[in-house]
Amino acid sequence: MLEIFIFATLNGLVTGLLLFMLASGLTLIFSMMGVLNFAHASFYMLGAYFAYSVSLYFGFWMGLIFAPLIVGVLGAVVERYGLRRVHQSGHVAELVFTFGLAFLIEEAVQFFWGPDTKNYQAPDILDFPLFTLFGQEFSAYRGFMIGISLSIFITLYHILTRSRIGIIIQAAITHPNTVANLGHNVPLIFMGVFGVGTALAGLAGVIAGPVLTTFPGMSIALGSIVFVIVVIGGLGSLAGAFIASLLIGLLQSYAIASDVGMPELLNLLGLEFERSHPLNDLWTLNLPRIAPILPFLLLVLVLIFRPTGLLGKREE
Amino acid sequence: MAILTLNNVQKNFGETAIIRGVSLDIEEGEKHAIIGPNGAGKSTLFHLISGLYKVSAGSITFKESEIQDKAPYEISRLGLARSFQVTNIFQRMNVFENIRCALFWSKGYRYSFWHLLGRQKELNEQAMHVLEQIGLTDKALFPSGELAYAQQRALELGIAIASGAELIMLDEPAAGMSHSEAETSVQLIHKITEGKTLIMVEHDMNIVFNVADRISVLVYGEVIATDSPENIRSNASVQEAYLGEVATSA
Amino acid sequence: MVQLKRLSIWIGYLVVMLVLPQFFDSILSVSIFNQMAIAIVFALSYNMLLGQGGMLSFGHAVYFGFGGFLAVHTLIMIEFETVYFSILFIPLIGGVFGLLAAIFIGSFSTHKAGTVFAMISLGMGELIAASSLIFVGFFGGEAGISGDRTYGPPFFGVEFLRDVEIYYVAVFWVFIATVFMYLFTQTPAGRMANAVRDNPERAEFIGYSARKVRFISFCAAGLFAGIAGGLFALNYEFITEETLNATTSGRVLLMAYIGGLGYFIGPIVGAVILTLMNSLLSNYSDLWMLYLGVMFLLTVLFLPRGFAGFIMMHQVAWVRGTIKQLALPYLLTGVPALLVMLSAIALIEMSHVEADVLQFIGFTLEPALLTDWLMVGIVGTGSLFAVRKSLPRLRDAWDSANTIPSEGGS
Amino acid sequence: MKKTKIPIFINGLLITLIASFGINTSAQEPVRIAFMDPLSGAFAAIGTSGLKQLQFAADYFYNSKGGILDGRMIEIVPLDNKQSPTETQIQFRRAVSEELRIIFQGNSSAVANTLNQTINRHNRRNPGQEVLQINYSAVDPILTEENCSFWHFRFDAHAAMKLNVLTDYIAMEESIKSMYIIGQDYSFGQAVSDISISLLAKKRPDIEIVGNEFHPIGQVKDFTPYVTKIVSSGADAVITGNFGADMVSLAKSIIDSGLDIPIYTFYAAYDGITATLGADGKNKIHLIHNETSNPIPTERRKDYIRAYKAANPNRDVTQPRLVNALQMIVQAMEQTQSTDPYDIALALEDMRFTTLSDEEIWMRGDDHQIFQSLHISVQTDEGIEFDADNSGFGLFSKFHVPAEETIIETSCQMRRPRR
Repeated sequence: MLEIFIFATLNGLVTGLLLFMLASGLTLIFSMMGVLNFAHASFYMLGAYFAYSVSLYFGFWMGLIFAPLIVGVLGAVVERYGLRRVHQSGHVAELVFTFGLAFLIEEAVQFFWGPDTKNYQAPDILDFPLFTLFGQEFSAYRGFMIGISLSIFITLYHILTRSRIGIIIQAAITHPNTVANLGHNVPLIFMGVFGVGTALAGLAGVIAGPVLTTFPGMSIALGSIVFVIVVIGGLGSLAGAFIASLLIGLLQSYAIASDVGMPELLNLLGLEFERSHPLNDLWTLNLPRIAPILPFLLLVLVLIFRPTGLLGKREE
Repeated sequence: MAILTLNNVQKNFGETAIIRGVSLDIEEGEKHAIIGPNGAGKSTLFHLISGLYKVSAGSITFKESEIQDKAPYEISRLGLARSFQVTNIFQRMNVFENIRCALFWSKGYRYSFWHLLGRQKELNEQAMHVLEQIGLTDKALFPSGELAYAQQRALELGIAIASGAELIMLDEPAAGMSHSEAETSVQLIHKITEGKTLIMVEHDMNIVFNVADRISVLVYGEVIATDSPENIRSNASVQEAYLGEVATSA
Repeated sequence: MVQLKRLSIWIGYLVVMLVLPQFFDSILSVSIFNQMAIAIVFALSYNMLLGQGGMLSFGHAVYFGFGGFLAVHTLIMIEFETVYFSILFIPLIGGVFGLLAAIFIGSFSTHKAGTVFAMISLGMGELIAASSLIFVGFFGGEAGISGDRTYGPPFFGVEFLRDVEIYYVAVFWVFIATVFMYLFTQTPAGRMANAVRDNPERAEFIGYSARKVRFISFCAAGLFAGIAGGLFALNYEFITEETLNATTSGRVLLMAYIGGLGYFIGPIVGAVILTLMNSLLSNYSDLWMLYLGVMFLLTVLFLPRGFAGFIMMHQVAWVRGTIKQLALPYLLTGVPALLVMLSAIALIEMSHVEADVLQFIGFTLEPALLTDWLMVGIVGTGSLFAVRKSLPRLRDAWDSANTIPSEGGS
Repeated sequence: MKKTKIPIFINGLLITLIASFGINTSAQEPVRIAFMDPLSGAFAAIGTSGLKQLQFAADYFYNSKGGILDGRMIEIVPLDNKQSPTETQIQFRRAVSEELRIIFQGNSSAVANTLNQTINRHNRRNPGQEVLQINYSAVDPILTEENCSFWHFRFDAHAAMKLNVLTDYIAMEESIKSMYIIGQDYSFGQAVSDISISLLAKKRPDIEIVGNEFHPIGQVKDFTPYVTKIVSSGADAVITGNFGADMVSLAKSIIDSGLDIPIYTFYAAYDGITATLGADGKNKIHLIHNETSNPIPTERRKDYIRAYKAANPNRDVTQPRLVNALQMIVQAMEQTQSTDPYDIALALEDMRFTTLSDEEIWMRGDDHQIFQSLHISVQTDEGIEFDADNSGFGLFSKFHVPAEETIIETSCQMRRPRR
């Protein structure tokens, strides 16, 4: 039991921190610009693909550096020539735009890289077990993923709390209208934030690609989960996003690790049902099977009982 | 007889007390103005009465029922209507629709999805009548969001008075208007509040003294005086707290 | 006079729908018409939420699918003679259950509009879509459940063996649903939905609970989405979890948006365009989704009010009688623009195709030949140049044809 | 002002559409066969690969040699169903509309079931315009058991047959004492689990099933938490019916965790999977399939593969059963001198046919199920003449079961239409 618990925690951390890299950028974008960026996870996918292509010629480490940059520039371009224009037509228009963008990026990836899985590998240097516990290996690459994610979190936290630009951004998150009145170049800040946000998503893709498989569907399941995190964490709260990311990462990991479900519950209650019972599907349900939908359950519950999210300070 | 009674109403935002115990009686049929320096809590008081904010303590009685815990729409249904300081209309609908919507509840349509509006002769005539009152008849089919500012203010008033509420609360009806526009709006206020009770927040002293029967002065969340315009004008503490400032800055 | 004109539009709408199969009678075209009919009701119901009520939903497919599932279950009950009535009423069954689902979910989701509503709809959509795969007994897993529409009592001798017979059933329901959805906009509840969309705060101060107004629109939208689901069940005689998942929800959002949210006919236009694209385009290029994605983005960028909005943009010129002035400039810019687009598509296809030759609108292109690339490239660049040259003229013509330049100029 | 560009763009699309209507018509009246599988979207890789193979087979065997039925060409008409049951319905109507009477379809048993029902319904309602379903890959047993149909022929071994062979093989591996079963939470995944458990209980009661896990299809981002459970269960081997990205991710996670146990699979090769797993998957990934990839028994088949590789350097012959299916259908057409589905169906029943590998395969008339030898192969780079994904790695067959030993009973009670 203990080993499962330890590894479930580690796995949850890896997933959670990875989700945070996506969610951090999205929180900034969402809170400042009010844009529900559906394409955020697509930039994550682009990160993985660019890194794959770069790594073919220059190795993994160059990919790690350049792919996020390319994605960030792409993101900034999208903001400058797409979103900014659509912004005039309102939030729904922005949303449909990012919706379409997500769709387009997926198709474009298939066009340029083909529909099959890509052989994007972790660097050999990290191809060893970091430690072995109860006969189970924890790969160095996963440790590296945790390291990168944590250092991003710390850097981001420092920039946001210590630097001038960080303070402006923080102000813009909580009071978007005031900042413009103070004479800051809001469009430039938006472009910058969008660029950095997408670059972070790209970076997440770069480090996730080798372990989570690089293929055109890699962004599909992720897109809505990241939203869930941002909303659960609370608009305008980076710390909330961090907590929500870890919460969801761990929640899913523990749910999968657990072996309990309705049969156990019924046992406890002393109930028993025939296989032919009309609700047999319900009585045989167990936690691992519903693990991937738990975030959505959490989302609905949080929104009903606490519409501002866990640490959110403002509504809408 | 008082139509509206505020009894020791308080409102805090976190640690900050914005309204610190306001008690006030508004008599039926009177035209009451609330004045006070910026930040005194005039709009907050309006929001408390109309139900947008919940009071922290105290009670508000309107027509003998306690309303401090009621939602805005419930208060509105009792016959209390208000306008807003910042224009607050239904931007994407035309002027006529704006007014007609304001009439639905008082005309008993409730949430009906079985009355076709085109056939409701009385309702439509009433809406046109309100438009006439506020002088927007020729703009009836114009998108309200594209009206000129003064016209939007008129529409703002129109939505407030359309339902025929007994108590009308106007929050700076002349805010941001030129001198001549303000004149027109005074006439308009006179016209549309005839025979009704009016509470008004206004900075323009000309309008205040022109319209009000009684004036309350709100300073830092407290009413320091309630009296007739003449007495307020000569009240020393009011002069000190408020009018003096205005006089020097103007 | 106005009423007569309005009535003639409705009659025209009905007549067009009724005669369509006379002109296009192949199984394929009837199949496309049926898809359109379903999509029209579905998209219109979505517009009740977003366009008229200001509620952005990512889970509208739930009501469509739920209505559809119950409709198929009813078909099965008819087959096993548990119940006995004409399948003509199946869409109504779908509608009732769509309504019930909406009453349940709406009771807690319409509290707020905006992001909160959008996210609850997303969450509920995902939850229900996922449950549909878990509760195999009711939803039939990924293969879905199927019924047979021919076991019900014949309707005046019609046994509904052929799709075209279902098409006329669909026309009946589409017409009824459209009329009722239009009439809804003309009622106090419909108007208050607009008011709450524009300004929920103010709506509360004229006596209306914004939540209840939203709830009513939400339920009505659920009802009509369920009717669309029932039509789906009748047409395909089966249903799967696809119909209630996020893809379907996304598609209806796109239909309504592309068509034009601000106009009652917008979703109809959107439904027709998207259905056509979906069923025709896919057969001519496996890159059709790429083109579709580009089209979406361009529409959002340049036609913020959708296709209906674009058509309505010409109202002024039409009324003023100046629309003729626009014909030539449109042609002068349009033809080169078309060429630009075609050459872009040709280049994309050439780089994608694995065969040695590419048949492209009557031309034979060989990706291996540099000359072919050059030729297409030159045509493309030349046309692009022509577009740029002719644009100012179009702009001028537009300005002179319209009294209010700000309406369409920018 | 750029607004005006867009409608023209749309017009352009429409004109393109109308213009391209003209292309498909041809004067020589070819025999037209529909190929309905995902050609766009998330599953396009496998569908497109199948389409290329079928088209190549038609050209290689017939069109380049003067056609069939005295000079008629075979035209393969692609229909993109996006692996969606609903889209399948739409594409089926298209097929009927264009008088395509033979439909090849393989991917997803859900789609195959839908198509089966649709075709049955259509054939019942439209006598004389019947359509034939050629199932080359959907392995849900139900299609030749309970739901068997006169109009459906399966050219792949179904899941129970494959698992029968697989469990025979596992039964011989003495070292395997415990088994972990993991699969996608849908009918095929569940079928694999149920059948494996019951067969293993019969053949090797001592093997303990230490895990029986389902995960939502296409939703899992990281399989490591599942693998953690596999590791801690102490399983000696894993059986999975996963396909596509779920297969790759699962295998990668297992390998990354340092677990050195065999993974028994159905779909863990080709279309990028072999390349992605590469050396890590060596001797771990086992596949149960028909027609060996290495060694290839006959020169005839080697030539065919080489020709295919020459024409499609980046693709592989992943589904030889497509070739068998096409060849058998053509043989049926030639025998009956007819392209009518009813005649073809009758001729296919109990047809015995010798494949490129010189093996005689049999289409059982009772349930329309093909029987041919089954093989268990392992991913390796040793002894590989024909690799996968140009990766140097490929499948090498370790275990063979001849056709007659793969035969299992059927519960099919087929209703045969009479003409």
